[in-house]
Amino acid sequence: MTGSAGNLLDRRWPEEGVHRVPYWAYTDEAVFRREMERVFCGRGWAYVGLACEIPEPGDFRQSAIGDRPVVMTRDLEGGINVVMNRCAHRGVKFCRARRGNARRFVCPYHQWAYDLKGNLKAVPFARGVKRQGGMPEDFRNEDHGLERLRVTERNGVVFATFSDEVEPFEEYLGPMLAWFDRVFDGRGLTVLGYSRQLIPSNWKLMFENIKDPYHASLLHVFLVTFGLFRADNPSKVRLDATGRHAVLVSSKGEQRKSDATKDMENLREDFKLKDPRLLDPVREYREGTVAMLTLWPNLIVQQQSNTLAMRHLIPRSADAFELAWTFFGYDTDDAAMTTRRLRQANLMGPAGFVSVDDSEVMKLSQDGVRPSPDAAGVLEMGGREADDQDHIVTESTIRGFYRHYRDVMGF
Amino acid sequence: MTGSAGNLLDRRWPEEGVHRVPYWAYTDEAVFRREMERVFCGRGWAYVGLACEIPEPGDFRQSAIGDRPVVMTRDLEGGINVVMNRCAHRGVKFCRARRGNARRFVCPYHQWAYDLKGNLKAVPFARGVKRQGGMPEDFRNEDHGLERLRVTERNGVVFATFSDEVEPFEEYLGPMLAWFDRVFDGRGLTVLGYSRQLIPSNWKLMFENIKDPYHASLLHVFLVTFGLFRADNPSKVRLDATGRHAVLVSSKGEQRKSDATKDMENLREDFKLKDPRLLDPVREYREGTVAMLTLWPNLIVQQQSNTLAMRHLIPRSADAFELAWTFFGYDTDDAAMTTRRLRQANLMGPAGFVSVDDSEVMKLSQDGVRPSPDAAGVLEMGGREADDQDHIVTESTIRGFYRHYRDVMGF
Amino acid sequence: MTGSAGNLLDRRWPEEGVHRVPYWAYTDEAVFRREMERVFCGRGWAYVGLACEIPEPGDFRQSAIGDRPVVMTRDLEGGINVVMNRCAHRGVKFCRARRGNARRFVCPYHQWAYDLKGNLKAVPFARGVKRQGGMPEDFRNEDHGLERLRVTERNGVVFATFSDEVEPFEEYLGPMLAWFDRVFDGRGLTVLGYSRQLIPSNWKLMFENIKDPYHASLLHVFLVTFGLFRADNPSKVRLDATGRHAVLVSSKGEQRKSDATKDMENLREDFKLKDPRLLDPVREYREGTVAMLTLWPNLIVQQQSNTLAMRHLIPRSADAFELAWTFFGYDTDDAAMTTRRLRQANLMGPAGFVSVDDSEVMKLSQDGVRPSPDAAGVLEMGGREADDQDHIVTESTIRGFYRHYRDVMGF
Amino acid sequence: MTVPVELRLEIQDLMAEYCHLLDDGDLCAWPALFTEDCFYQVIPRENHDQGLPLATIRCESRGMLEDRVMAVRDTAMYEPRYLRHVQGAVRMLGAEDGVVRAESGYAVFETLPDEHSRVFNVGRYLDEIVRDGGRLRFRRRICVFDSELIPNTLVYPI
Amino acid sequence: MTVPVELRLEIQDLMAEYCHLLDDGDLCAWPALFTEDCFYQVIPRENHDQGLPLATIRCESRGMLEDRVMAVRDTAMYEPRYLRHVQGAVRMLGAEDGVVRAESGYAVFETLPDEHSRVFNVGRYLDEIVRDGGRLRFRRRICVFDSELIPNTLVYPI
Amino acid sequence: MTVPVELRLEIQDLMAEYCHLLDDGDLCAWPALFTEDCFYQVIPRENHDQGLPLATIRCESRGMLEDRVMAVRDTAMYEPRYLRHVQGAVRMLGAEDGVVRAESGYAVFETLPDEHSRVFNVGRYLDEIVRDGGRLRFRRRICVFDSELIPNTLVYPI
Ligand code: FES
Ligand code: FES
Ligand code: FES
Ligand SMILES: [Fe+3]
Ligand SMILES: [Fe+3]
Ligand SMILES: [Fe+3]
Repeated sequence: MTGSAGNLLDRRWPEEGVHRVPYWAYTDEAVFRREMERVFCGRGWAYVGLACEIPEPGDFRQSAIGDRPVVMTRDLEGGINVVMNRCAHRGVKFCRARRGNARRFVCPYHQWAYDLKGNLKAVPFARGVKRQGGMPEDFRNEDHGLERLRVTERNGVVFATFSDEVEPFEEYLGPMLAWFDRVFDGRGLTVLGYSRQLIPSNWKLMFENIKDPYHASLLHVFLVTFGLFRADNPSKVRLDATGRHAVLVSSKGEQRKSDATKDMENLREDFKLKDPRLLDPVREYREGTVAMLTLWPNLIVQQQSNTLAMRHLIPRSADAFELAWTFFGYDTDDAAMTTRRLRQANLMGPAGFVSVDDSEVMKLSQDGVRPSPDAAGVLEMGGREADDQDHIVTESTIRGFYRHYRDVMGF
Repeated sequence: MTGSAGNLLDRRWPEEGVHRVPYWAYTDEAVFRREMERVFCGRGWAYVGLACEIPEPGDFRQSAIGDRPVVMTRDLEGGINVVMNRCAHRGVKFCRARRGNARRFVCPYHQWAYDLKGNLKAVPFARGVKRQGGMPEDFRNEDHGLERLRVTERNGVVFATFSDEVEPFEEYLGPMLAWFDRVFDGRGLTVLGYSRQLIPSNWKLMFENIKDPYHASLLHVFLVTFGLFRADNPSKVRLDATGRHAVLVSSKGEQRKSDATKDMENLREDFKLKDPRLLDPVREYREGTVAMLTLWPNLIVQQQSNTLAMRHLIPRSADAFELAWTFFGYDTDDAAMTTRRLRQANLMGPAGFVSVDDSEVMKLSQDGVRPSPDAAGVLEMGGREADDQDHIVTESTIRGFYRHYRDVMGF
Repeated sequence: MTGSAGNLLDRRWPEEGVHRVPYWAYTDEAVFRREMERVFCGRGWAYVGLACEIPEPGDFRQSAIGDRPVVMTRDLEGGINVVMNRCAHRGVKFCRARRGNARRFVCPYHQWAYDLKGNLKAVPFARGVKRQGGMPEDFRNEDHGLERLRVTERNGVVFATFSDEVEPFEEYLGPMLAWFDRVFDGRGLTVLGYSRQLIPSNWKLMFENIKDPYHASLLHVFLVTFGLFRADNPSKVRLDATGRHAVLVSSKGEQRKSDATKDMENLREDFKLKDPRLLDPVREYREGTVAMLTLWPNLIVQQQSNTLAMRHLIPRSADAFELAWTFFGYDTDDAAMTTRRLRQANLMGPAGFVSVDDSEVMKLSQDGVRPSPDAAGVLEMGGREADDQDHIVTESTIRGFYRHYRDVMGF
Repeated sequence: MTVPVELRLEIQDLMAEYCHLLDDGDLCAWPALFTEDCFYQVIPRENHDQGLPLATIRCESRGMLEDRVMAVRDTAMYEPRYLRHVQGAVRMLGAEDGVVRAESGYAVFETLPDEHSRVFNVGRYLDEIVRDGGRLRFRRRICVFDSELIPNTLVYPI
Repeated sequence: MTVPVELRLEIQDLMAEYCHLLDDGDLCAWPALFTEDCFYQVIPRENHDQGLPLATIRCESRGMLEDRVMAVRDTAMYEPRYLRHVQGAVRMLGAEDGVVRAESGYAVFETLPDEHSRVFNVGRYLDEIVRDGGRLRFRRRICVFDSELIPNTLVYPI
Repeated sequence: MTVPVELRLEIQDLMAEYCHLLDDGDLCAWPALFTEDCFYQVIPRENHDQGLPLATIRCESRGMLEDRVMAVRDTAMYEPRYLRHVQGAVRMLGAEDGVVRAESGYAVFETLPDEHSRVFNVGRYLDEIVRDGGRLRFRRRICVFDSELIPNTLVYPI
């Protein structure tokens, strides 16, 4: 723990435990700074990108872990590397293009040159000019490479960590690995496009939102109306042992009222699409028509009908985070499937019929909690534990998240 | 005192006393946070709105006390309620419309439903779905209502408080009650319209400005030129016992130079209106043609000739506050009087011939004090006490304000 | 040391010394506040403006030292004064026009009037109105003047200080005085115009940039291509005894490859101007075709070929500073020389072919260091000392700057 | 729409002149763009939509425009600033009895000393334009603004 | 360019109407500005420039426009807001076979409750306009936006 | 004003083309919108109003425009960015001896990677336009900008 973030946290979690979340956790910048160190750059595998984004040697792509900019590169041997986007000389964020192909990285300021693995290869004028100046005799390039992260790739998805201690990725995912492999089954991936939004709320509210199956059948009138998600559909939530990861799985129902929908006031039976091509889902996986996987510390894998997307959380401050969407398909998709994915993308992203609701509610949450740091949220749906449940009338996975969060943060 | 604002205030007030105001009081965010707790949400009746804005059962209107959003509602029995705009579940600022009519409030996130008094009436899926999930057995709706404030109404004006201890409103106003009743005499009120501005200065500068009769005959060339306010007009200032409230009363003079105007350089005798309908005041009250009443912690009642307005102070940060104007008249006004009020409104608000000067000077004040937290303002006009005075060559009421402020803030 | 900036700085400089610069020095607002007090308003002569900007009695011009606004005035006796732009009454930044001519300053709020030296000359209604109110008997105008700074002028350049202890300007400059006098040789100066930019980086990065001759032949392809600056040109750096001031001097070379340019990858031999009038330099000084003089705490004197400019650093926050350029010539310039200066100005300022590179790289530096407060820059080019060197393959002057900085800041 | 090309261009000229007079700070020339009996109003969208009459600026004649100009120039205290109007496409609503009705969106940018330019006020103009004394003039111009939370002060007309 | 004056003005009218319908919140009337078989897309410049097909909004027919209008009006949850379009000069790219191609820059400003107006989305329209059922309509309108980091949500069409 | 309708539209086309070339990053085509002996200047309003000659960008010929394009493309180092011009109504100031004089307000928005779009530069164009080599070109374009405190750098022309 560095001095910068260590001294100000005499914050105390409510005595009740993980079924309460104090509102200062969403607004205190000192908490945020500690999160950057412990949650995002601590013991955990953070999402960086897809391997298919850098198919060729020399390909690179900017990304971020927490508030730290990184670059994901494909080296000349075909390996994937992740390095901090910060020159070892005097700190310049040297990589400016969002993506590209290069043999090496040259920092614009003094042209220190790094290879694709981050090794410092050249320092201009290191031996001086006309025998004058230059670096000290004992200066060794090996000591001044870019900060490199440990990297792992599984079925086309790239993760990295600042930690030397974190367990291997497969172990790290625990029981979530099967859910991960459900979407990333080894087929090649194809990026369909990107979407980015800056959501004016704390990043944890995004995880709460996706881990929270309770809201979906209430907030999302569009989903409910078209039976894409309903409380009475067969559904379940699963957590790993720590609570940091979770998955929510459900199967599409029908567009009609049922006994169990009496609490779902917003159901609109009369709603019909004028152009039904908008929503023409085809079943792709054995279990579930929707599965939302949340992986500590910064990733949501979204599979809702035929829209597949990585949602990458990039916190900016206690009050705001960037949500970076990468929509993708499989290289086995035919044109009809690609078009289907593109059409269904109308439900997701910053203009999505479903996800607009979530983004807006997150802003309203932040606006609600901001002036009341000493109040707390109440998470008692489905009990007060953080266990697997075979329905979605529960906040169990949120409690699981905060159980791990408290451990990591020392609250 | 919560931990959040408690630890950083080793600020010390200048030894001289209330005739000095240290500039850190306008710029320090830790001071600001303590103000939100102690000044705005402490022992005091804060302005919320006018009863005529919510005439019918189910009517509601958003408002704010300090940085906290609240909703003012008319319940089905006709009573007025003020509740925090923060869902008891997980903090969502549930009320989005600025005003409206509703039977109950339904939070968008999980549709927890509250009645107009803030009682939690329904939690969807509280008993689960198909016998699965739901809230714990011991969860009681009664424990999870909205945070409700104590409310008082006097002659159509609504105040609320977070405090259990504050005295009744009439007692709270003390000698200011008569001045309050002068404008709010029991006649019905009619809202003419709203105006809102974000003033880039500390909120206390607004109170200083209105409590400061000294500036009016110097800064406001328009006022002076048309004799609406002059140092040589019959005038007085009055405070309550604590100093927190005050009134400044004056009577219109004439548009000419006098012996006592030698210090008023800006007087423009030659200035004539091309369309005199702009300024055609009619006397409405026995005493004074202008009376500015400042009520702790967040209200200015403005009566300047025939413009009547509530000026509601909504602090945003140490550096900025929203000034929300509600212009009104009486239900006894005829069309000519309404038109008169609308015309005279050209003097007030964000484009007002008079109030532009004040808003601009407040910005200049903030710009002046910001880099000099350790310097202090000098308030010695009219002596160094905070007493009633029968003239306006004084800063007495500002000193009164800071006497109370220091008490409340513990400086 | 006031309480405001004193308590939070348990920051520790890296053990290595001045050849490391910790990244918290660029981002910590508490460091910034201490800089305002100790660096900008401490023992040092800060640049304010040019005497030729206020030629006539009554002329004034707004300026700033650190984050404090000041006004530079020419009094009726022809003397130059610098006063804080903060009314002694209640802190208003009274002077609003960027420049002008006035007999005295009248604060808009209550019309306290000051002479051009900052003496309080009049307080309206000081003796009350009709024998009522007014200032206390013992109030003396002499105690309430504007805060005045000590002022010095040398050859048309005006400096001021808040310090009573700082040595006379000539002594303060030490060996840099000759370099100062090289440009300011007593000839009259003519302002050609102003340019202003807000650079989203810490102000120290600007000093580092100009003190850093190492980067110029690498970053600035335009400079290199036209031989205006190259590592193999005859060059040198000089510091004063403290390290706070420095100069970098170099002479124009030719536009061709040489043995020593093998590390300068960006050299573009083929680049030719379509309109060569853009760059038609004429030699003006005996030594050097370019000399960049950096004077603690807030000035860069730029002489690059025939563009002469004061670059005035006005910090806004840890993350941003204003760079205010005053381009000037001599009153001996003929029309051709003036046109030459105006054309060469295409290289400098916010759209300059050269200075765009620097502004952009400073932003990239700030973006790079922001998330890594505990990392540090490595300044070992040309050794680890801060000494004069007869070449430009060195970061010596930056190390000198930080040697003094650490002294002043107590790190 | 039956507005002939030449008239449309003339209307465009009137609107361009309006923007430029205000942006150049040539306030004194501005009232002449209105008829003697004009009605000019700057009103928050909230009040306009709810039928509340209160306006931020309300001028019931060219005389009141001139009074406002005089007040702004000679009596008001404010920091110097630049305004910049950028008006969008004009939507012609009709031409009857010598009155052309039109509406158009606008954005006004404000630049304060030592600050970046910022979005100051956006909204739409609702206009009635007539030929009067040999040129087009506004008989009625209502500026309904979206930017209800005004950044400090609205010194100049919109 | 061979686009006659009258047609240019009619195109301008279409574009002005487009802006005003959206800014007045008159969403229901908006689909009628498109042909039945229209293609409407709001796409980040990044995707457009790289040839990536994913759009933020993708409508392949007037029916899909209407579905979106219904979704926005009847199912979506969002804070109330004002939008304001200011469109720049139209650049005519050609008129062939009854199709006029044009492009134009635009800026959309958003005003949320209790906040200042802000730059929300800037970019350019790429249009194909045809005469259909007695009036001009968009057969194709692609909004390529620069503002890739969307401020929270893009509720209404651009 | 005696500027015929067709000429006005042609001027509008020139201005639209100008905006679009810059916004598409098609810098190389931009100098061709000027005459050989053109004068192009981007100058802070402060300098312009005080008669101070210093400009932020000063080009005294089409050659200098081309030199600047080459410098921006081949020698300068900067972060990638998008610009977007939205120009307001054009005010015709006169047409004499084959030279049309006009002025117009503009707003330029900048979008940096990972940031929201922002107001970058607002001001007005002061133009002299001539027919040259079969098309209209700028003989003189002065951009007087309000946004004196430039947000970091002004890489591209305004
Ligand atoms: S900062 Fe990267 S090479 Fe110097
Ligand atoms: S947050 Fe309001 S119902 Fe859940
Ligand atoms: S604040 Fe300057 S005279 Fe009162
Ligand atoms: Fe959701
Ligand atoms: Fe006042
Ligand atoms: Fe440089």
